[in-house]
Amino acid sequence: MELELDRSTREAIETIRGLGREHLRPLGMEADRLERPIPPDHEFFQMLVRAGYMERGPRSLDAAGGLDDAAAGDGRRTGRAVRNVLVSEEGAYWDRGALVTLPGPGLGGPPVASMGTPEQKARFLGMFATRERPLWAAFAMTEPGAGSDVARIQTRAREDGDEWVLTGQKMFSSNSARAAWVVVWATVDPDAGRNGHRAFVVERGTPGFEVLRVEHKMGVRAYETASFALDDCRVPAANLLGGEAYYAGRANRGFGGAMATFNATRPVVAVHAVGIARAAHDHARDFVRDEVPSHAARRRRRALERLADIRRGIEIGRLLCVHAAALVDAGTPNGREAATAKMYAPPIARRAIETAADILGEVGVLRDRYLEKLVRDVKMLDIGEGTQQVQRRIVARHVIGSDIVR
Amino acid sequence: MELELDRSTREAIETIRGLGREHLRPLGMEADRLERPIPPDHEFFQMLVRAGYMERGPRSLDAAGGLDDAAAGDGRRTGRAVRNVLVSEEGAYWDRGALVTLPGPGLGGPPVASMGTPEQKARFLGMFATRERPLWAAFAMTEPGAGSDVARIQTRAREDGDEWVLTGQKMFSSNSARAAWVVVWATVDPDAGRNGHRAFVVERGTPGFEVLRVEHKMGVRAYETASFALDDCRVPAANLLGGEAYYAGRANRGFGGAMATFNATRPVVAVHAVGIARAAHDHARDFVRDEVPSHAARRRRRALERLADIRRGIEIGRLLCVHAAALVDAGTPNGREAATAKMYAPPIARRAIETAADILGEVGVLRDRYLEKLVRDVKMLDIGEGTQQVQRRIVARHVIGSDIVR
Amino acid sequence: MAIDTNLAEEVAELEVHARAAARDVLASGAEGAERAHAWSEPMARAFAELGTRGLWVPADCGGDDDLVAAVVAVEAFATGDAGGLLGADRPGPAAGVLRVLPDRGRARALAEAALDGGTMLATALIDAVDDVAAGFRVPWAPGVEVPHALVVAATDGVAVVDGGGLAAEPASASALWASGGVALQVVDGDAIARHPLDADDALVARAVPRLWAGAVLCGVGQAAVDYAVAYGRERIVFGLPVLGHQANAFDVAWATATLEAARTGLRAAACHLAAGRAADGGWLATLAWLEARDAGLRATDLGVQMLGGHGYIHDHPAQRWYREARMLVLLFGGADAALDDLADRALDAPDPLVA
Amino acid sequence: MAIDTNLAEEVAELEVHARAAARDVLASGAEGAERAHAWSEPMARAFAELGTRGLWVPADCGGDDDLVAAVVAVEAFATGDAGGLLGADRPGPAAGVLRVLPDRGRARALAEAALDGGTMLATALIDAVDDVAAGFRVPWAPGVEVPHALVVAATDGVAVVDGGGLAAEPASASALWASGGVALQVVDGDAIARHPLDADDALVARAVPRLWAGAVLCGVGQAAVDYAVAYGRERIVFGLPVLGHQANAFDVAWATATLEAARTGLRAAACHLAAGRAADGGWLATLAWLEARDAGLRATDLGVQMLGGHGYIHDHPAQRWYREARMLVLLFGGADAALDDLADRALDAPDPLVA
Repeated sequence: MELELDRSTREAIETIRGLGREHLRPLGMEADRLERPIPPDHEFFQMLVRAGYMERGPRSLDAAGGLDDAAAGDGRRTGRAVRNVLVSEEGAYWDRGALVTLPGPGLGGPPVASMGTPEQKARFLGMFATRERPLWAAFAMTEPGAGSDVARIQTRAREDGDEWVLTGQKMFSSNSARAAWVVVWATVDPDAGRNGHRAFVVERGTPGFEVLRVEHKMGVRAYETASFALDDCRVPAANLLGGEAYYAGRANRGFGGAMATFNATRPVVAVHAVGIARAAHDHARDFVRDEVPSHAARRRRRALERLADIRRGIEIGRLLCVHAAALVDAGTPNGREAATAKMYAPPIARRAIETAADILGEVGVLRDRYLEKLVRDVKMLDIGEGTQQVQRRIVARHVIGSDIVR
Repeated sequence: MELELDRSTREAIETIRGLGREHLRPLGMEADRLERPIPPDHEFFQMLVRAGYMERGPRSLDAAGGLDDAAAGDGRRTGRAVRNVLVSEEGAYWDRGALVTLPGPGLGGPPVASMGTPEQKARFLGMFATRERPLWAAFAMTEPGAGSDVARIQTRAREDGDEWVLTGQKMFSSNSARAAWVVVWATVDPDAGRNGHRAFVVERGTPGFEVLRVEHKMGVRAYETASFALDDCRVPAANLLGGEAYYAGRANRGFGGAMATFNATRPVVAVHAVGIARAAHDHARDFVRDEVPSHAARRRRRALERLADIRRGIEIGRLLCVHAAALVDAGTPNGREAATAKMYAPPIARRAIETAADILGEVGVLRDRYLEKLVRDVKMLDIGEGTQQVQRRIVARHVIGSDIVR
Repeated sequence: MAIDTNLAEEVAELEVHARAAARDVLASGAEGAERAHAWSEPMARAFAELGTRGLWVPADCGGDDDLVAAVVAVEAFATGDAGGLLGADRPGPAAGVLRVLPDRGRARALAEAALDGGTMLATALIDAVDDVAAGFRVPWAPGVEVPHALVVAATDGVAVVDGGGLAAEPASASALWASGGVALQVVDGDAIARHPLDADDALVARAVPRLWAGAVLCGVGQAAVDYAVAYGRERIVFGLPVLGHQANAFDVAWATATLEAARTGLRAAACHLAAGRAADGGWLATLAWLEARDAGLRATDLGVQMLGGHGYIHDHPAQRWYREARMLVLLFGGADAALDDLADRALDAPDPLVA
Repeated sequence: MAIDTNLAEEVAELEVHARAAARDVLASGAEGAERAHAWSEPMARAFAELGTRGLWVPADCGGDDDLVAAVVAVEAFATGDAGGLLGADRPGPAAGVLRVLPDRGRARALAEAALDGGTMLATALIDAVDDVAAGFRVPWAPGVEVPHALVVAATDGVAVVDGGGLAAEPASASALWASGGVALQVVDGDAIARHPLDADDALVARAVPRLWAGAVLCGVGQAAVDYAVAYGRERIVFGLPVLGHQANAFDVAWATATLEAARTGLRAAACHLAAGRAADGGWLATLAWLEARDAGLRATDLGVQMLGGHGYIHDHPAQRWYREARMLVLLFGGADAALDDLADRALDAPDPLVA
């Protein structure tokens, strides 16, 4: 056990910090005010790509697992998964909505990195090793009729010669309207449940892929959350993630691939909640330091205790996320720990931000939109990437047994 | 809506207060220390009976509903159920364990009052209108294999001529080892579920009724919680509560009678938690007033805020109990409200007492056994007379619908 | 004299009517009102027709003086739309000051102006009545026009501040827009009147706004739970309706119980205040306000959570209730002022039902 | 330099061994030890054989100086029996003072006396080191014999108090009896040594007892959850195992998560302290202690609740864990001292992983 930041991790955090201060927060505030995502042709994205951000940093090629496995932790330096957690927290600290707009494979990366054939990795992840233009990828599981119950997806995949024909509808998919490709989860047999699951890479411009709408969200508005239809959408057999061989082995291989992806991404999404809470903490701390007069001794003391309470959720929550990622770096199964982090951090973060609002009071909160925006932003994290209820179910199955907990 | 104590309710509270200060608390402390119930031949009980306590006060004939309905609320004076709640809180304030030892029909009373024939009421409740000797009654539903799931009781009732033959085992029945009679719930057909339920009054000395043991409880030790066996225990047909006619009407009549009993008794049991919490509050308040020095301004202020927090649980919890009882007095169904009070008050009271312990700190708590005893006592209330989980299920079925919540 | 928490028949009827208006008129107009920063004419009319504003006002100010009914009604309306209530329900929160203002003639004049609807009273809670001169800020003054007068409730008295010449500036609220959305910065607090009061009476002036906001929180929370129940009975997940899953059903049960707890406390506090038991009512109203804050936050969080991603988007009202609750809890000094008032009294707080 | 929360291999092995000793020896002896007010000889031997006491002790005092391993081990033992640990695990909580005592010779002597087992160190937390003279009280001194010396951790320094002539009086604990069950009343605090320290070092002396008690709470809580899981898999209610009911299963999941949260925080704090990062470790240990208090209370309440009435009687250990947790949370200044330490630092608390 070691808890000392190495230079490269520290630098990675400082890089995103500079970006966050200068761009993510102002862009996030603007998007919130305008109630629309940062447009994909925004100059910010061009600047990022030229500076090489699509290769490193959160949501980048590197965060997805890169093209090789060289960066895994070896006990002497911080592993890639842990570093990604810490860097992601810093990004979310500045603006979680804007963070998610960062070009790169994003949530589309992990399934390709973990399930994809070498050719698929080279083709779909390799494209992000460019400084030409911003690219995004996306991940699409949720459907109008299948949220938490992912086994219940209805999007059909039908083999037709050298192609697969996809039909169905996906929703709540981040960046999917601007994505170069989307990992789409479909079923070859709805009656087979999770056994029938297959993942496909659907490329931008494929006929039959149609964006239906971008959702009007309560918060984290800087990134687009979109619905799209697949209408006899034909993808080449080469876009079946992992190839036929991947699914031919044991049962539930496709579903298992999705779950493995979640185990990798949940600590990152969970730590976003920590980052938002830390932003609220710092805002409230500055308020106490600068604006609660020292003659108001009782209120000041109560505020200090509340600040400590907020910090407790932040620091413990972060450690759970770090630990879930450290297991990834060590190659140890982390299903329970990833779900634990994702179960714990978002509600604790929400309460922390509500406490920060109590510190500022009505006058402090209403002076700018900042804290009330965080209250709205944070709620997303208890829903996306598996709700609170989904995480509890996972942990319960680990602790009690999947024979008892259905 | 009216919230002003009338003279007779105030007097009833003051009476139990005097009794509590002088007897209930010292006896409760002693029983806790000795780890055994107050013996039934204790002089205290003789004194009580001579003074007429078996007719009035908590757990008395009056509390059970009396022999007539004259005392129901009419909007101009406090109804019997509300008065019983307030008086019961006061009793539990002094000692919940000792309170439950008070002679009278106790929890055996409500089913006889609500389900019994006029003859049964006269016979089984009427006996408590005496100043000769202490008498108790009891209620027995729980079995080794059926706790919350009362529909699952296995005690068999078989008709044999003019008698019913009872066979089975009951546990966690308060005062049953000293009771003049016990209301025993049994089934005429275990496969019929709740449809087969019948209630019998089993009198002391009936052959086949055998006390198995008195439980060693963590708290509330002043009263006995006993297990007993029914071994071909024959009771006359006249002891079938309500008579055959009662069960001949609609289905689930016996089970329904048990549930109706719970609706009447739950606000009383719930308010016991409030009483215990109030005792903890007053103990902590006195500590703050007398022993937290005024120069320890920060700790004192924090303690005052904690006292207020404790009071919040006490006062709101009490009001929920009062309201559930006020519905009884008004003749309005109170299933949801009784379960709400019983769901809310015990856990809030437990946390209130834990907060009181924080106020006193290790030194204060260890000085006497008092507060740590309350911590143990209060936990019983989240279990007995329907656990937290049972209450949530009842409320959920009311709010969501019994078609959805099984 | 009796203890009886059942509502009087006419109050129970009022609740039914207000709930009907909330369901039939306010709820459907709520989204539009939020965008328009004002209630539509039918919403304002539906509210006015029930004539509940006078319930807050003492009899000697020309009101109907029934605080229990007032609390019941405002909660019922809030299940339809809370956004416009701060503007519409005048004098509402300000009625606490009206009850205790020593100058009864002024109290009557203020009440009449408020009831006429042509002007309003904003309410601020500050620490000491002498601090009025130092300036303070009143959030969410409903309507863009500057109010005729502000009433101020301090721990040691009340004040009335001239509304003329006050600066109104846009507020950055995330909710309750249908009440207008401006804040008033009171720079030098030109007090028309300033009255020291004993602690009990001063608390009454602070307690009534808590009753008002607590009842609105209960209404918003109840609306969120009701909507989640309707949704969760239909939506299927893992082979069962959402609320067929026990953990969700139990969460709904607990949220319902805590709303009931807050509601019961608020009504009882109103009953004490209405009967002139200032200390009992002020203390309990402040406890119940804290309970309502927690219950409202919990219920509206549940309201989003039970809908999953759908709860987070503007297709459903769950997100609005979530936002509204998080603004409402900050009103009238939020938790801080309440904790201060309670801690000041904790060593000898009243306990009316204990005798 | 790296961030890696995985336990070193030898620490993970130690955890396995300590858990085995807890399961095989301590758990079965716990009830008897509570009645006897002392661990049985096999229990004491099983504990001693793993040789974990030296882990708490700084190297220059002759110890093995591995706080992470120490915290891991004490939690593992506590899953078997917490009752006797305060007596057996010497110097345990007192090790914080040993780490920062400026007089290293005295620190070494104290540590050696404690490790010999012939005497022990009791630990008290007080506000100011000069208050030693005013007298204080140390609860639960293990064993009836009066300790050789008491170490005292104040916000501004540490002190060592002569144990000779101290009055021992019976304590009224409801748990942890296997550690003895007496309290020491220190009337006039005859300080052998009194050292002012800077705030960071002073906090270390207060943080180590929090690590110790926090880890014991996690162990007790985990034992309660494990027992409830075993019971709840078998016991049938409403046609399903108790834990087949989703609300119960979810409560277990949450209790497990909060224990994991506390555990992770405690281990990380130990790691900081072991690396000499006093401010980071002291701050995090105090946060994690509050987390452990809440987690321990929740888990042991659940441990009773999942068993229903059976959880409330002495046939099952659930009631013992419930009692133990509620004594453990009060140790070493409980919440109050922790909140004070945290509030004092809240405006510029360290944040080591944020860079």
